Amino acid sequence: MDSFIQQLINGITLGGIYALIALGYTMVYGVIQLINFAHGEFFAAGGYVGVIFLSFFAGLGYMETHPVLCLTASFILAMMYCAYLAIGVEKIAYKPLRKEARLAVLLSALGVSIFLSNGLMLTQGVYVKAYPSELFQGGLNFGMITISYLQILIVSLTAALLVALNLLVFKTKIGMAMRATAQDKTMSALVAIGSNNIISLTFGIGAALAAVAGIMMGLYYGSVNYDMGFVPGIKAFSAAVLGGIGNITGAMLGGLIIGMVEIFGAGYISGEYKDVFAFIILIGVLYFKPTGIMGENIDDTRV
Amino acid sequence: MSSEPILELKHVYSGYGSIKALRNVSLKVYPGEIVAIIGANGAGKSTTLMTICGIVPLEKGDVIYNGSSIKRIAPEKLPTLGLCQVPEGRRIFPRLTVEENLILGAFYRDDKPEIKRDIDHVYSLFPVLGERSRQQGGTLSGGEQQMLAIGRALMTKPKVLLLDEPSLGLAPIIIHQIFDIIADINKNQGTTILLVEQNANLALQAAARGYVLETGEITLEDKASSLLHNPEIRKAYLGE
Amino acid sequence: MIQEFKKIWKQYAITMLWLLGLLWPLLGIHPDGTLSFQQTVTVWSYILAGTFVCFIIYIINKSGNFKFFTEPVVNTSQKLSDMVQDMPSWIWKSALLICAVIYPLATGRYATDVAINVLLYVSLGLGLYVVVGLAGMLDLGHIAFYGVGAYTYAILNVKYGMGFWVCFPLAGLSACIAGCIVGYPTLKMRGDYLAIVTLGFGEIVRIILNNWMSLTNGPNGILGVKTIGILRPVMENGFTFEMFWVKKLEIFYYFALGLAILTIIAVTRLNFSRIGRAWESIREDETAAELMGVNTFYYKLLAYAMGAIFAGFAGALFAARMKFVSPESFTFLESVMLLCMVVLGGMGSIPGIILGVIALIALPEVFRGLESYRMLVFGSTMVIMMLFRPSGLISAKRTKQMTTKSEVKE
Amino acid sequence: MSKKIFSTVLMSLLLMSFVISTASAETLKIGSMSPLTGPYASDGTDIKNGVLTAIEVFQQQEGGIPGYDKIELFPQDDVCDPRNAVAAANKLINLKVVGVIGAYCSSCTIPASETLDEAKIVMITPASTNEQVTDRGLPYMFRMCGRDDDQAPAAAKFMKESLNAKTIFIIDDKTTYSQGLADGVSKNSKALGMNVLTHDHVNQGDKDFSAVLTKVKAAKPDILYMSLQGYSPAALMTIQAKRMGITAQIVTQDATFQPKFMEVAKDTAEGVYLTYGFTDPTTPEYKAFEQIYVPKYGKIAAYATYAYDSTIALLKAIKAAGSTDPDKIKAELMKLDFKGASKHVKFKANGDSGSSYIAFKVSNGQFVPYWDPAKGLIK
Repeated sequence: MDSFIQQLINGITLGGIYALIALGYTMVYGVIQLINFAHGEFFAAGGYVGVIFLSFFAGLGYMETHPVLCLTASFILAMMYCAYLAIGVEKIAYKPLRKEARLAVLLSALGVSIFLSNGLMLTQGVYVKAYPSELFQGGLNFGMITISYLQILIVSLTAALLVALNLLVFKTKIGMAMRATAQDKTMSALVAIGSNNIISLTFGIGAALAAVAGIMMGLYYGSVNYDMGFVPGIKAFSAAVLGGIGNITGAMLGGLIIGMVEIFGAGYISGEYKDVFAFIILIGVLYFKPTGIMGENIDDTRV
Repeated sequence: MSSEPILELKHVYSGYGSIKALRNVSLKVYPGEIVAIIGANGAGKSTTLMTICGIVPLEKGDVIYNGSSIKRIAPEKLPTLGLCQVPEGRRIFPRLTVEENLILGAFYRDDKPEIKRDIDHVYSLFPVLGERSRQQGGTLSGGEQQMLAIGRALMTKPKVLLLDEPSLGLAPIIIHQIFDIIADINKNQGTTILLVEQNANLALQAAARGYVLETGEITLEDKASSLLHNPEIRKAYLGE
Repeated sequence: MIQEFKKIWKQYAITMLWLLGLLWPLLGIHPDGTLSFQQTVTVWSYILAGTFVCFIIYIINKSGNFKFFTEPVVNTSQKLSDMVQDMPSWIWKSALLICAVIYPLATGRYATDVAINVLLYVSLGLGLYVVVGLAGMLDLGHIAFYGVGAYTYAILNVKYGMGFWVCFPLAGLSACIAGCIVGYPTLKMRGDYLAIVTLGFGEIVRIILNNWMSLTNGPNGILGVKTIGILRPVMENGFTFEMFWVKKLEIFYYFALGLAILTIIAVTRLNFSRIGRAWESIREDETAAELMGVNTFYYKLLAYAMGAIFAGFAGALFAARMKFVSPESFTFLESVMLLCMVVLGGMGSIPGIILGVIALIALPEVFRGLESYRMLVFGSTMVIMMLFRPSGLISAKRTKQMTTKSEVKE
Repeated sequence: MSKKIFSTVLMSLLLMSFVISTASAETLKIGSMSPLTGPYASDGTDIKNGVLTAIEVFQQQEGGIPGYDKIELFPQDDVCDPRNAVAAANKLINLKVVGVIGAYCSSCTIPASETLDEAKIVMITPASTNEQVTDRGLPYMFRMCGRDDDQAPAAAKFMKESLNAKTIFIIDDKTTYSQGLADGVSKNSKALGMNVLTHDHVNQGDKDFSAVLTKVKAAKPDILYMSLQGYSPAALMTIQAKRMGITAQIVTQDATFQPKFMEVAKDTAEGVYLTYGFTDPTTPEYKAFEQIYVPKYGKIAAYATYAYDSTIALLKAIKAAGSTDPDKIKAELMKLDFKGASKHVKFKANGDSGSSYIAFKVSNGQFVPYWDPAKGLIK
């Protein structure tokens, strides 16, 4: 029982990180129907920029005096950096191809992904970069169960961001405009919504969330490396599809499910086949509900 | 009729890649009037409206709105200048509620109380929308969607409203209702309307002047009433 | 000239500034709490210089200043192609064949090795083309069938001592069965949902290969796979047959060539057959196809099966050549690269796919000299290629029009 | 249609001719093969740097090789992928290199060596420890590092005798190398009467080990044996284990012998044991290596030293043979008997050079020799 609860906590933490990355996939997909393969790289870049700023602050000596402030600043700066990166990537590599066949953009996205991960390798080195470990040591102990402070931070920050994003998308005019652009770009232009700005915004928000996930991953695992974006990228993409791609609530749900299945699969059945379980769940869900858990059938709702 | 046209197309050529949809189209719309463009399927009526709004790129010629060229202005800037289109097939946002659709019509505006008042105004024009304000747009019937589309366009506070086939696929009774409201908008709010219709009879009855578009070219231009009685038109478009 | 390209210049300048902003945090912020600009600016100015040269060439070319050079080239190639067009098709076909046949004799071992890779991937790519290009189903796990084929031969050969020629059809068959297994649950799905499910299947196959120790020997792979053996008549001591093991790369090249030609012929014939038309109708509009009486279930499954068979054949040949199989050759990235080959060359044209395969196999080899910059250059090349030729290097006009239209509608 | 085909051919011929390249005559060409991109790029780069250092040192100390102006290295990237490895091997054959140092992953070394064998090119691997590398009886295959079946008994013996372990929990990440070693450790530990509680697996590229570590925590073993390819998953697992409050002693293997391990795992690395071939950092040979390597490439890591020694051995043999004939070089390699930076180099008949695995302990951010199977605790 103890280890069950421990695994549950592990699963939620991992699922939360996946959910944050999956949101970027799903938002971009919702707006321009593109599987943004480079999204995993935004996540990795976020992790790197986070450690760059954290160690910069540590070098200045602020880390000891104002740890919370430094951490917050690093988060915000990394989010801004990734948003800047993503918006630029969209403008250079995706926007000119918007009217072309979708596979062309897919390929371009793949090229960007290869470029970015190798760019990270060349600028940051092939070696793993360590995160400052002084932050968030220790945790709460309940008998055999350990909840580290870091896990608490990850889960609560993830939850806060998800709520904020939901508010943004469903309660504000900008969010309405994002949903409108996703449904009909020509029509939204006819009601004065600049789809280019909305697409940039979507990329920016998605990448900023990925940056948060990247830093949390770096803190949680103690290090970042240049190809760290690939595997979580695929998992998060699966999560987005599982939840119904294009659907924000679905992405969160999908992320949690994939994270849980992975942890419980590894914990109770077999560590080496854990990814198989995740994919089987995915295939099973899609077999019975071909548009994912929360997905709507786009073909039918379009007039 | 005042002397200066509010919207003018000067020798416009446009098309989709190698396919030329419009050739040398010139037309004028004066403030406060209803102008109809009639023509058969594929004559380029919708393309004309899409070219005005910059969605279909202009190849040659110029579009003058309110005294200045708008051919270099991005499509999404036009509604802020008072030029708004209700495209063919309504194209409301199906997974947004009725109210959200209307709010988006006022996307560029910041005046919250004013927007609230305008929404109420739309609801008073189309009471059925008021009843369904929390419903998703996609669940409305065709007529209701058309009303929503017009209502949403009104939210942009247009000076010139471009209407594309408002009668398409609707029951006759609904069509009449909608055309009444169009006339009402024109009369009471002074909105200039450029109407594109396949249903020539209806359109010419509502309009003051009309243009006939055939395979991308304007072939006739006249008062609506004279067009309505033009035997050729009657033969070609009114089924006589 | 400057005026004409003002917009492009502006875009270029903004891009370079963006890059500078991107580079600086990565290179200019140091863990000791200092900031520097030297390194960033150095790196940036290298990139600037490099791209500037390319950009100038592009601009000059665009503005027609290279006409004195390009025009004759274009003219001659035009004339040549006209000449080729006038000739009956068997002439250039056989010329092509002769080129392919003498290729290993004219080049070195390494080039032959690369060529074998290209030929194997041509078979693979054409198999994927059946699924993606013809039937319109996005497949991100095609390499799994290649793996199944390779492992079938390796296991049958090493564990049961079966020869290549017995295993070759069996490899195709087992890949075909795998294709049907993948195909069956995915038939209900469309578009990107299909993509993720095929991705999932691809990964499942790889994980199974990696973990089923007793059958596949797990990550260690299977060693000692026999190469192709042919019975060769020997005239000494009367007329007997002798097993001849294909060890030389050059001879192996011909087997790969044979398979590639076989695949090209098969796919061409499929393309213009009734089945091919059925697939195209499914690609353009599945509902309409079904209403017109096309059994979409059957044809979609058939597309998977056909695609898988070619991959299985190629896999068997791959195992025979490497004499070693391990799960590392069948990763997701490999599937993605394969898809790239099909798309990059030009969806829907067989020469296009061949060109795409050559580009994506040979480019990383060409860039080998760049060492660690290799993949960076490769990635940017991919983006640039797509930006300039979005419908592929050689696009099939008919297919392109139809596909873009259907994509827009979705 | 035909125009397309025509341009296809033209393009392909153009590309192919690009691929084939040649170099000038007066240089002695040697190749290296290691992952320079991909997940193992760090270890691969270490190998390349080790080889480059060796060439520099050899030219300084031994004055190069008569008849050649310079020694040039052609480093190849194999991405730890067999297909790329074979392509790289063929490329090296084309370049007419005299010998090859590499590869890193056993799964690359094996197929690449088959290819190189066809062209009779000597290959010395500095890092592939799988038994199959030399057990296939290839005449030109040599190995500078140890074998998994040397390391496994040493590790088992260490856990039994020095740590007095009774129960062990083994985790590997399913690569040719890591799983082979883990199997060996499991077998040897059982033979020594220890209880192997579980032999669990994770996948390559995994970052989250919380599930398996929760199992470890519940099983309460004396020892957690990690056999993971590369230092980085080892560091991740160490951090997560300590954070989860696992008190078992952590023992790991040679792939972790990388200063970066401590840099990432920081204080959690303290007290981790690992087995690695004994290298005496006080010998003049090591110092010579260190002097060139450290200023240029930073801290010395697991395979750089072996790559260095492999290269020195190869160059010595070529010099002694006085020709590039592979059989002569092989004969000279077999005769070699010299003090290298990592160990005393002398090849056995099967191409192995033997190994002297000892246990190291991480203390104060350093790998400190701790225990020797022959002598016990090292003071």
